[in-house]
Amino acid sequence: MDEKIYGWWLPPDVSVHGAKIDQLMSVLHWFMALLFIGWGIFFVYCLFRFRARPGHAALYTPVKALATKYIEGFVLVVEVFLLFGLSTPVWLAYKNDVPDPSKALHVRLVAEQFAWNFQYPGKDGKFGKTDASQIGGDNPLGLDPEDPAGKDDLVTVNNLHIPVHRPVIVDISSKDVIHSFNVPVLRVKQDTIPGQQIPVWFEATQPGHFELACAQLCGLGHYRMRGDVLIETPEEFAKWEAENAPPPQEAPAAAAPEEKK
Amino acid sequence: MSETVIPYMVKPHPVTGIPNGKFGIWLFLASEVMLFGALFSSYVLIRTGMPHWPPEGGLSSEVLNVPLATLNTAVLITSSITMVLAWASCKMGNLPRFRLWMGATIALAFVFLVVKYFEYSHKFHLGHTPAHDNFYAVYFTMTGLHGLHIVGGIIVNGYLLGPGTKLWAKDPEHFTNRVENAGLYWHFVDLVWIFLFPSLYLL
Amino acid sequence: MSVKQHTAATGNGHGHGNQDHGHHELPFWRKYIFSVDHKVIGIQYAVTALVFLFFGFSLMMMMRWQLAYPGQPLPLIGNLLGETAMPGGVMAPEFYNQLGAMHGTIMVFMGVVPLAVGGFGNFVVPLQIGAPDMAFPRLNMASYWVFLPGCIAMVASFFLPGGAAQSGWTSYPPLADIAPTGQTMWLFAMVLIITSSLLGSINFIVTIVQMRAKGLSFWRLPFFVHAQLVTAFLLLLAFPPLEAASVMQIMDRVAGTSFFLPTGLVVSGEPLKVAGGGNPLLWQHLFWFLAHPEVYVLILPAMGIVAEVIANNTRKPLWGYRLLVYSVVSLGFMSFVVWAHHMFMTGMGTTMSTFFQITTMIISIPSVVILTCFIMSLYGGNIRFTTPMLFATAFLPMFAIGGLTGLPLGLTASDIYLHDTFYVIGHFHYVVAPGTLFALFAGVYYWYPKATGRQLNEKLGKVHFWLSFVAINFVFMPMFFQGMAGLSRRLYDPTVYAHGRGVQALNVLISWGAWGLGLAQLFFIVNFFLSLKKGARVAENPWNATTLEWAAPSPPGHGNFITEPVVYREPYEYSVPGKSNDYSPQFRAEG
Amino acid sequence: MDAAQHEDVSKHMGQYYVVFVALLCLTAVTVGVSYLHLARPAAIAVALVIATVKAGLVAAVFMHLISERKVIYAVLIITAVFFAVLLLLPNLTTFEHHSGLPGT
Repeated sequence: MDEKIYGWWLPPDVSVHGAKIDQLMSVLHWFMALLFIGWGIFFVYCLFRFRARPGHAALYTPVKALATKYIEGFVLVVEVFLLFGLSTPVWLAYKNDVPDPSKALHVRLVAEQFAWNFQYPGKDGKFGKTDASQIGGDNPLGLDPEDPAGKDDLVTVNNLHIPVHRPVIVDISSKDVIHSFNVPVLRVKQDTIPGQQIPVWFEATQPGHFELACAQLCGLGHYRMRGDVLIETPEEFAKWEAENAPPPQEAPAAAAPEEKK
Repeated sequence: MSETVIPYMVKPHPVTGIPNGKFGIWLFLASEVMLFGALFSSYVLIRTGMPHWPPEGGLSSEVLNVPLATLNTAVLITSSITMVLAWASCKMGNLPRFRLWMGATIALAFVFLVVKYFEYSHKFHLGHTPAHDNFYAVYFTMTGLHGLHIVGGIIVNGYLLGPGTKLWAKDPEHFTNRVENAGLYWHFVDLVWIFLFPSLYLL
Repeated sequence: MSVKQHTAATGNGHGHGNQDHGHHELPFWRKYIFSVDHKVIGIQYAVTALVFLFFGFSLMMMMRWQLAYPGQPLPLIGNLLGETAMPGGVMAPEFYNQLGAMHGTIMVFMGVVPLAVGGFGNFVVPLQIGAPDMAFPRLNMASYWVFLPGCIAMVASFFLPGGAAQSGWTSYPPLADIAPTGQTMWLFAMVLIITSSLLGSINFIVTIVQMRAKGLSFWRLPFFVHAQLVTAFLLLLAFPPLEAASVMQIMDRVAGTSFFLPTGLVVSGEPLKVAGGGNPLLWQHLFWFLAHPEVYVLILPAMGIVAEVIANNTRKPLWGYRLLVYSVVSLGFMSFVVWAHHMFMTGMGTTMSTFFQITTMIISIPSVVILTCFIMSLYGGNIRFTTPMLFATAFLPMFAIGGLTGLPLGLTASDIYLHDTFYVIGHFHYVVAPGTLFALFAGVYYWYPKATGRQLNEKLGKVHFWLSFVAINFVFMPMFFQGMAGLSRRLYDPTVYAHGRGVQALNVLISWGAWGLGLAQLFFIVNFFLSLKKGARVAENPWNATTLEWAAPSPPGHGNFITEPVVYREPYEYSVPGKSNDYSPQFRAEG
Repeated sequence: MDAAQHEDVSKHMGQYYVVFVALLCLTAVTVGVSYLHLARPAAIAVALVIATVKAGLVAAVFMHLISERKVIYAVLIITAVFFAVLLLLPNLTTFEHHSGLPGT
């Protein structure tokens, strides 16, 4: 992982939808800076110009300040623009534009204290059934060994392998408490709510090794609930999938936990 | 040390038209509306999130004891009218009659609690504790909190019937105001039950 | 000090009973401990709150060591706190989470609100409206004596097995449902504190509506009283849902119900033995139904104080007084319908999130109006830079930063990135710490002479201000950069992450800023106690102010006013043309 | 107590008894209807309408809301608005959450 890409501002964006979020962020911060500086100059001017000193007296009649109305109007217009012009379209796309499921990679994520369990459907494209009663040390997801759809499923812990330039849908849930799936470079965040399965989707634009963080306090190990996001070329991804696919005769519970730690 | 005289303790404020106590009790009831409102809202949210209600099948009216609850509804409604009559007796200057009606109100409140006790103990006997499922969780939490309000009402009304009556000799109007305020609270407790009864037992 | 009730014939006026002043002295415990005097109760609240503010801040100063120097033993106190909390002098993650949860809880519920509402509200409101006391003095006393046991229970929970609450001040279930016993204590303590607030808010509303002095119409009320009235309504109507939620969480923890626990939970590899069927988001709705209005409970009284201090020190009427009142009322109303912007990342649908996004943008407009009014109040003034004024002026840019940085968090798209990062911490601390707390300090410096009859030392006050002002910006400004870098909040060790290591240098800076800020407070503490004995004595009206509290003696006796005050004019009649003085008090017929 | 008040109260006595009887009757009706096993929406509507009428009677007559002061109406209207918010928004949000997303 390249440490140098992380500085004091937004980390690089490697997602398709992230550019619009970054654009909103920069418009917002320019707007905030403009307001604050403009207003700060006037503020400091007032403090200096109207300081108490001999021979100076306060003005009883309130000044007619039409300018304030204009400024408030300007703020209102900008906010409406930010709201309907920039924020809402991005949000609606983020929530509603589901990628074509036939082209997308589908992954299930089940968070737990304090790890991220990913389940890939394997060649058949179907997730094996899971059942809480099957959960055990070597079967963190509770995969049902009887279900044929689960035989070729691939399970990883704390490692999300995804191909570049292909939409990924992650169905997010949790076993125990609320966590939050947060990949800063992908501009993606979604709380994992136990008892619910919530999908998010994204498409990476460049390969690389990045971080997955937990954003919601989930207990004493919250800080170390870190995962790796490995964005790979389609070839690399296919190779990884093939190498790690469970051997056909074995139960999926033995699916290789990741070697890269 | 001086005695601080608080204005409008007894007489109504010329603009608002009410004394402090009455305003205070209404504000308190407003907060109670939000308290029970939150519970009702939670009830709806949890119930609509479940495939069956009660979760183990059947109907609420079969799982809970409707005849006893109907009896309790009648008991609370009756205690509301006795409360009104107690206040009206004060208003008409008849302290003995106040004692009679207030006594009846408190007695009815005890009847309510006794019936509730039988309901609860039957449920516990069957192993239907709050932990059994969310149906019983909602049932016990809401009726339990309402029951606590009944207990609170008994304490307030008991005070007015017992040591509180001394105020009658000094300042009957002030005493009547207190009875009125206690009554407002008591009717509110009745009112909550009027909603609890159908939503928990009948629907 | 019995509270004598009005009897029939005399009931219609304001009777301020100072007639038999000094007849008999009350025993100490009735006068200073179980007192029904609003001023004593106000001071009790204020002192308790200040103690807890410093305590809560100390918890954070300990956490700042772990954040700046992760894994290194804490110097000096590391070995004092026992092996469970500090194995080998190094803070344990559980203990870090306890400190975090308690810092938030203490600062909000036991520090800022009791100081702003319980302290200043109790002490100042009856004086400013010309009332002899609160409408229900005994209820007022009860309110404090419910509050204090709640606070003690909260702090005592550190000594329970498993320690204090450690699921954040927000106490989200299921984490809070399965947390150690400290969480149950937290819930019980919250129920007590909530009850105390409810009693207090009823008292405030009745007092303000019923007990204003003759001539004091609503449009003549000081802005501080308007702010307190709106605040009281927020407390009255927003707190009960949290009380209900607390009861449900207590049931979950004690009686084994599943209000917040869905079916099929597996904790540490073992299925949780509960019925299930609940919804963890229910807690979040009820919690934020309180906690968003709570933000305005924190900020509105602060704005009230700032308005008083600015009007007094610019020596001119507040600019847009009515506009300010309308803004405060609309803030109060709107604050009830924005709460779910705290929940954008919980998987809300787009209709409701858009609704909450719109309401959130709407609520920013009255805030902008209020800020504009305050700045325009400076324009044309004759500004005295007294210590309270320094704190009040500093409030404006600090609140502006806090408010502006709320924008990216209120917009759903940018919230995707910034939600639950340090950006959020920076944002709300700018509102509450250099915002509200500075305003509260302004209030302490402004009303201390009224409460004690002596002035706080101006030199020490100015040192306190400048050191605090510089230090506090070192604490909170870097957090925006950490947030932009994507660093999650509530991390015991941020250097686990590469993007955390990128901003670790800022953590060191913040920590030293925080410790500097801690040192700066020593000037305040010394000043506070020193001035009790050595401060310059003052008469009724040391600041040449116009509102009613300055008509009473300093400190006011029981029953407050020597003669019943009558109000003749608007609250901020400063520098009226043609008058010999630059202030025309409300209470003087001839200005 | 002056005579006017006296009269005022006794004038209302009849009203109190009428309301009392009405409340008992409505209780009987709501229990009776529950035995008809109406369709869910109808059952909810009937039960809530009857409960609201009963609550209205208690509030209007026993709690004298029918002729109360403006300041109390104001407090209650504010409360009613926020009560509605409290009841509606969490449930609407949850409802949309459960129904509006693919894959849930």
